[in-house]
Amino acid sequence: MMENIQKVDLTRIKPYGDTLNDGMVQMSFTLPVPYGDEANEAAKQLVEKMGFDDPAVVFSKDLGVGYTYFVIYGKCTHTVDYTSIEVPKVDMEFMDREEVEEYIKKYIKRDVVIVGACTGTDAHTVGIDAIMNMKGFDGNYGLERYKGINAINMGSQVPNEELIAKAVEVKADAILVSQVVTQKDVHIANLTQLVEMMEAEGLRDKMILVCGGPRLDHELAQELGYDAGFGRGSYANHVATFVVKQIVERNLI
Amino acid sequence: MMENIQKVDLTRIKPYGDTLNDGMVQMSFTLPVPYGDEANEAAKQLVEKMGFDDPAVVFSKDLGVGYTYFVIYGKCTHTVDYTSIEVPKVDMEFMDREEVEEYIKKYIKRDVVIVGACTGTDAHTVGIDAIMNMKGFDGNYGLERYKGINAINMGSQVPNEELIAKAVEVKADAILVSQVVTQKDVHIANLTQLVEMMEAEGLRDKMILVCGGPRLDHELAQELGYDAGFGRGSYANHVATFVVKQIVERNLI
Amino acid sequence: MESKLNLNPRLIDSARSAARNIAEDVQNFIDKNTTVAVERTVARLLGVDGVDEIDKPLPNVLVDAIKEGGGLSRGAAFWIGNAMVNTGKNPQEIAEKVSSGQIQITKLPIADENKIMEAVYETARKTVERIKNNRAKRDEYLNTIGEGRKPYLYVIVATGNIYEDVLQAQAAAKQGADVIAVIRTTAQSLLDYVPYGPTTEGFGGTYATQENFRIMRKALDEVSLEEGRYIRLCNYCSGLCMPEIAAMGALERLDVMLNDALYGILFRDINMQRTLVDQYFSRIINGYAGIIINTGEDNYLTTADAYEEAHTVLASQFINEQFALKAGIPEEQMGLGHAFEMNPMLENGFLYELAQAQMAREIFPKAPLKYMPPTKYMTGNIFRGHLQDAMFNFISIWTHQGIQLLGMPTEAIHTPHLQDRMLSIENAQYIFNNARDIGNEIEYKKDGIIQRRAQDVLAKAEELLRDIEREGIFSTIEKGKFGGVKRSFTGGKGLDGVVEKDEKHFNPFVDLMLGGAK
Amino acid sequence: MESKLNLNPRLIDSARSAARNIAEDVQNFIDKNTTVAVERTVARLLGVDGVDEIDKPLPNVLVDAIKEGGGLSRGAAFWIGNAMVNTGKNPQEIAEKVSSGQIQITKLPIADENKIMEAVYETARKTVERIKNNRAKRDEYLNTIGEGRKPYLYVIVATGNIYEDVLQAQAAAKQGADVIAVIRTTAQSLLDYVPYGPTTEGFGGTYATQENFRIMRKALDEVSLEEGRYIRLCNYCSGLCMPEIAAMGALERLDVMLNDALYGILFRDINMQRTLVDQYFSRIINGYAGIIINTGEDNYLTTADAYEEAHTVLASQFINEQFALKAGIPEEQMGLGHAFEMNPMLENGFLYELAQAQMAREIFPKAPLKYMPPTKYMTGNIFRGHLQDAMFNFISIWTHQGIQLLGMPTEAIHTPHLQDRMLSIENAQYIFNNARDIGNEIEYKKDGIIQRRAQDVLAKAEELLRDIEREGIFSTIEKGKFGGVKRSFTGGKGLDGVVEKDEKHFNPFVDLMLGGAK
Ligand code: B12
Ligand code: B12
Ligand SMILES: Cc1ncc(COP(=O)(O)O)c(C=O)c1O
Ligand SMILES: Cc1ncc(COP(=O)(O)O)c(C=O)c1O
Repeated sequence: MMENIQKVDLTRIKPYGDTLNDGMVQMSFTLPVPYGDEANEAAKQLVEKMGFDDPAVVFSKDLGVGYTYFVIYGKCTHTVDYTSIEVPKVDMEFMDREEVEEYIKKYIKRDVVIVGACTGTDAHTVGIDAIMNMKGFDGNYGLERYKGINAINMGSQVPNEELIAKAVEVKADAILVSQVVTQKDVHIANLTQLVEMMEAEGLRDKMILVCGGPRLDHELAQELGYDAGFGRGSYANHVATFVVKQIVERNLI
Repeated sequence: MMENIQKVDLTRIKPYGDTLNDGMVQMSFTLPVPYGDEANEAAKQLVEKMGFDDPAVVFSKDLGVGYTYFVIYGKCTHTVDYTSIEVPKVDMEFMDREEVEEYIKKYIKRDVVIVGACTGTDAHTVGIDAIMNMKGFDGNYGLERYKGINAINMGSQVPNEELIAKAVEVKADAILVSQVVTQKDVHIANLTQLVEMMEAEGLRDKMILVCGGPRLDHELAQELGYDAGFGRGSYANHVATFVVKQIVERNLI
Repeated sequence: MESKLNLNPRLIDSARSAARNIAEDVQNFIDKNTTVAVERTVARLLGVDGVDEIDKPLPNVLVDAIKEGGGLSRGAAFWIGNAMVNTGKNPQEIAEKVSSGQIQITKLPIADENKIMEAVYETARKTVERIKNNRAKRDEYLNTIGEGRKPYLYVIVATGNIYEDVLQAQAAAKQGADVIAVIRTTAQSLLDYVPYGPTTEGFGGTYATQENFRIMRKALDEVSLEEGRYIRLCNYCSGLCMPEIAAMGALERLDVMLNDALYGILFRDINMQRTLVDQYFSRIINGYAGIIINTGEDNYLTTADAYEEAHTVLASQFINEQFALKAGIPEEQMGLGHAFEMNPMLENGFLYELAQAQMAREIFPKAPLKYMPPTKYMTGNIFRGHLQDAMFNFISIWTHQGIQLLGMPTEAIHTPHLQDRMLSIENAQYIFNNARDIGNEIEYKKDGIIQRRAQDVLAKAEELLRDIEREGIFSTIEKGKFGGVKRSFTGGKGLDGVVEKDEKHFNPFVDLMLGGAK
Repeated sequence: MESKLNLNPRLIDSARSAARNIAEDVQNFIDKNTTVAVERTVARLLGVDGVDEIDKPLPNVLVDAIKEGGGLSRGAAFWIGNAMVNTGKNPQEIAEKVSSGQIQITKLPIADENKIMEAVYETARKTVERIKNNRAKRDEYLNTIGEGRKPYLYVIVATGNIYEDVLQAQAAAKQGADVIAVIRTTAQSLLDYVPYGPTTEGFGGTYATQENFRIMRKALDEVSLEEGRYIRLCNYCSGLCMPEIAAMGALERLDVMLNDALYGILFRDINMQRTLVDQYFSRIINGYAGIIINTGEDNYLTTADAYEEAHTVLASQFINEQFALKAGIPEEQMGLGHAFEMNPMLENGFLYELAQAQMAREIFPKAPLKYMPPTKYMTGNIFRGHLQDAMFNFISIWTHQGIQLLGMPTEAIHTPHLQDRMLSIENAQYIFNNARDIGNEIEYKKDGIIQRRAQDVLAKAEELLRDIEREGIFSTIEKGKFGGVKRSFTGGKGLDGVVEKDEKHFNPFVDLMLGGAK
């Protein structure tokens, strides 16, 4: 039946409102100019510069300090080639808890030691707890519950020095870092510092380094020099699979 | 006190989130590709093409037919020169009802005849009624209530031919057209047709031609060959002021 | 059910009986007349379909021929039957021959009346059987794959292209919609014929054609099976082709139809005689087909103030109820309409809306009330609009509405985009689930704002209905006393399509469908 | 007030008396100890301010010197008084001289005790007078220009730059905010000193400094006059400098302070002895300054489940109430905290939230309850988030909350942008106005879901409090029985700042502020 409507050209995709390639996008933002017709026009011009046709300011409001808020719809003229997209991701079949335990027993044959923390000034422990604590998250147990894994959760606001010291002390196979606060890119600075310190101490190759948090992904993690990054919706078995496979692959047994 | 924060450079304004020139814009749209990491990446790339830094897909959702919805924040890199903006608008001091009545008495000295309609297939009469009927809108009386104005509201779905015929019959000074439905630009076609018909019949110069509706503005109206266009928030006294002044200016008395 | 609002049952009875008298009065008029649309419907139900070479539908060709031949007051059934007996052809073949000029339908010799009846009834019975089977098929679906919980989530698609509509409809179903309404293109209600075939060009909506009905019903059956939830299809049974659309819907298993006794008169300036005659037959068909009708009371509030004019909504519901009963529609199929249209800036507006919704629930306890969203006070501020829709959803789950037409955050901007619908469905699902049982948990303070509001509206509606009863509906509308709209008895569109019936006029379907053939 | 929830008053009394005993028990401990923060606060209140050449605040310099000199158990007031008598200088000059090494404060000859007392009290009285005047000034504003209706609209600013914060705060005030909270920079609560001067660099918040307080209070006074509505200023009186911040706030006419008896222990791992001693003095100051405190019960629900752990919130409210009473805070200044944090996907979650909010209202009838928005289940879906905030606002107006911390649609994404705040204010204003009187209109079904939920939570809280009463709060926390967090008596930050008081220790402000000097 669908032969009666235009086919999507995956090499040139565009936003869709109610007709293929209509390009419809909703936007909202504030400009530091006083409310009025000129403000609306400024908003329109800005949206045109972004490459939109027919920008329509459907709502604008005085924010009270000479600034104006807009809701705008426009038709995007850009396209993206979907067929050429490749996303760096932790691309593996994730094992479940039992399978990970089995894998350790079979291939590593000793306890895997994992140290984790929410580092720097960040005090958001819920994420790292979700990965490490017994209870886990969303019905998925955390690493502490895994037979064959010795999981040490250092909690929140742990300085990078302390984290490294602990990892050395317990001969960790992997370090897990959580970063939730990203304001002014504080997480980038903090994650970078950890990598640099580990490299300086010659530890980087000896341990698996993983980070996670709601605004992180594998791509960014790799850019920063981590082995992997896990974002929203991650569970303990994901990171566990990654760690145990890396141990074997990189021969850190 | 404000000397302590950066001043707005009005020649190069940018969206504002919580720091001057941070460029923060919220967007949402759908792409005709299946939900997943690749879709998120496609959305990001599209937003980069629009000229955004640091695009972040903060939410995405499977729409159920191989399409994906996104909410995105990004930092706009474009700027606009606010100081050079000029908005074509009906730029006059609007008189109130009494003043208009006075003006007619003084300068036109006869009844002004105004014919209005919601034309084509459009049946949205609330807007034209707001301008023309006794009762008016938001506490502002409509043209019917004005002494010295003979206002004839033809209602909804009036074909352009009928509207012109009526205008000729009653020797109208001005024609008011309302257009609310804009889907597939049906209003453009319809408004253009009216102008062309009037020109063909040699009527265009003899009457004041005004249009209005929530998605219209003065700029578009002028492009289409109208004398003025009125958008959201218009009242009878606005259009009345415009019409009576034009009658005098263009010497249609 | 005990009244939570402390409504006076005698006032309700009085209002209802006034409405009954109003409808009865009109029924006398209806019974004496027929219209071109009614007769085209008879032709369609006897099997006439298709278009001629200038795209004129054959039911129009046929009925126009009968009309020109001066035979309309005997009814299309009679002439078709007569032609069947004369030619041995079926109605479709006869229509084609009329179209090509091979038959002059009113000029054929008049056959034996019993034979005519027999021929007509035999064919008619087959159609009625088909409609019955559609109804059974729906019931089977409902019994096997089931349906969504009430309030049903009702969304519109309106791309103008039936195939694009299918995509949008299936997406909506997957997101959780229970009813898909295909909005008609602007101004179709004023066409005095029903377009034919699949269509891909419409403004603000898609043509209602039988083929489009079929295409969409098939697509929804598909997705119903996938989702394990029967998805209802809705269209518009209004305008100059009211009964024809009903017939098409019955044949293609539509489930819901916008269908109001007075809407065309007040809001489309269709002649009142025409509309009242048309609505009767359209409702007989809808009733028989098991279609839930949705009345259009929301329309009163798009032009009038929702606080001031709430009682006109209630009065209209009472009238629609009585007209529906006359046409054999059971209460369970009466999706009486009302709307959440109060100014959002009104202090305690929520309480008034709540009072009114609860009132409708108590006065029409079995009706699957159709609740319409905020539209008038929606602005380009999609964020605030989303909240208005949430409050609307909240009242719906609270007061056990039947069908929830979901409001869209973009109401003031464009017909719904794919994601607008998703956001609205998500809105309703969140609120419905999160406040599921609130209606059973809450009581209203005696003589408080809420109770008094409902009592007030009821009292005013009763008064209005008593007025109309005295005056008669025709004269009431002529004087502009209802919905603030003035329409004359002989004004408006379509009057020339009304014809007084001959004594011998007959319509087999009224008989078969109302006659307990269920 | 009659209970709409049919709560058992004996259970409420029992819970309250258990909490009273818990607080009494701890008060014995508190009365025997002081801390570096308490003593720095005394120094500040006696007029010590400023920083040394390495930016170390002079109150720290002074108190560290006293501590090193082994004199802390007698209290800073004693040593400052002694130095005043000895040198004829004022406290600020003395602190500067200590900083430059010109005075060794514990090495000065010990003067006559009466003279010391006289010197200290004279200075102290002036400060107390200033605070009293601030309070009077606030009352004057409230009486002349007025204030917003409850629930107050409370929003945060958090740019990191006090001047940027001012812009955002003034915008929010113009949009309708009643309370502006300047969020502190990440981790300030763990600093054992208060930074100095105006600051423009912070992460996720702006440093709490006395100068920043002054800048913001001035900006809000401006906009208060413009808007004709007194805008309250809020900051964080928590962490290792609890009483110092209280002092700064009292001096600069802050109006609201986050201030919880247990928060630092459970959520910042501050030593329990330290926190309990600190909170006492901080609350005496807040109470005297007419500052509304906001307790931090919402924090329990950011880690624990809001349905399962609702009773811990109530138990903590009871404890906070008793600690506050001990410090002389009247009920009208007790902004006891709770939060709307249930999983939005929970069927009937709205009813449970409603029950809990109504319960808090009935149990603490005079308290300006501080209601915290959904945060945990907010996602990047700003549209659905906006709805969750609407439901939260709805419960607030319904149950007459006092202070409404507005939820932001972008909660899961970033600290609020200018427009996020506008949308949130608009959200609250719409809902509050549209459902203004719903709380007076509605009753709950006897023994329905709502009543039973509230009764349940109360019963569990009472049980927990009885448990803690038996066990003692220290031991309860050591065993992790409260809020699911385990903290040891001697663990956590700041224990080294706790010192047992000498018999002769004195703190003029406890006396002046608690002693009925109001
Ligand atoms: C709960 C919470 C708090 C609690 C934290 C309690 C605790 N013990 O953790 C409290 C109230 C203490 C708090 C305080 C603050 N918060 Co807070 N908080 C939140 C909130 C509401 C939820 C976070 C959460 O628990 N998510 C649930 C968990 C399970 O999700 P997650 O962290 O993403 O983890 C998952 C994945 O990311 C991944 N993952 C995470 N880490 C790791 C690590 C590894 C190795 C792996 C493999 C995976 C992984 O797996 C997890 C499970 O799937 C968010 C808003 C929101 N709704 O997101 C704000 C939020 C994160 N907080 C914020 C801020 C600014 C603060 C403060 C700094 C404010 C202030 N100035 O006081 C303070 C200070 C805290 C500090 N020093 O860091 C901002 C951050 C803005 C930004 N992008 O920079 C947010 C977004 C709120 C906002 N809009 O302002 N907060
Ligand atoms: C009320 C309403 C209706 C009523 C109309 C009743 C009536 N008698 O007018 C009914 C229910 C009949 C209706 C039907 C339809 N509607 Co309608 N309707 C609306 C609604 C809710 C409000 C419009 C309104 O009354 N606004 C209030 C008036 C006062 O504002 P206004 O028109 O902007 O007028 C002001 C100014 O613009 C200006 N102005 C307007 N005209 C003129 C003229 C002059 C000369 C001047 C000087 C000024 C001026 O002054 C006025 C006062 O300030 C809008 C949604 C919305 N919230 O905006 C949809 C909306 C306009 N409708 C819409 C559609 C698609 C339809 C239908 C086509 C749907 C269908 N397929 O059935 C039908 C068919 C109608 C038709 N043939 O045109 C769409 C249009 C989409 C688009 N942009 O193209 C909207 C936006 C809803 C939506 N999101 O889908 N509708
Ligand atoms: C009963 C009824 N029919 C039809 C319509 C649709 O409009 P139209 O008459 O253009 O089909 C409505 C619109 O609300 C309605 O309520
Ligand atoms: C009582 C109290 N104090 C302080 C804070 C703020 O956190 P921090 O301890 O980082 O200042 C909160 C946060 O919710 C709180 O509830």
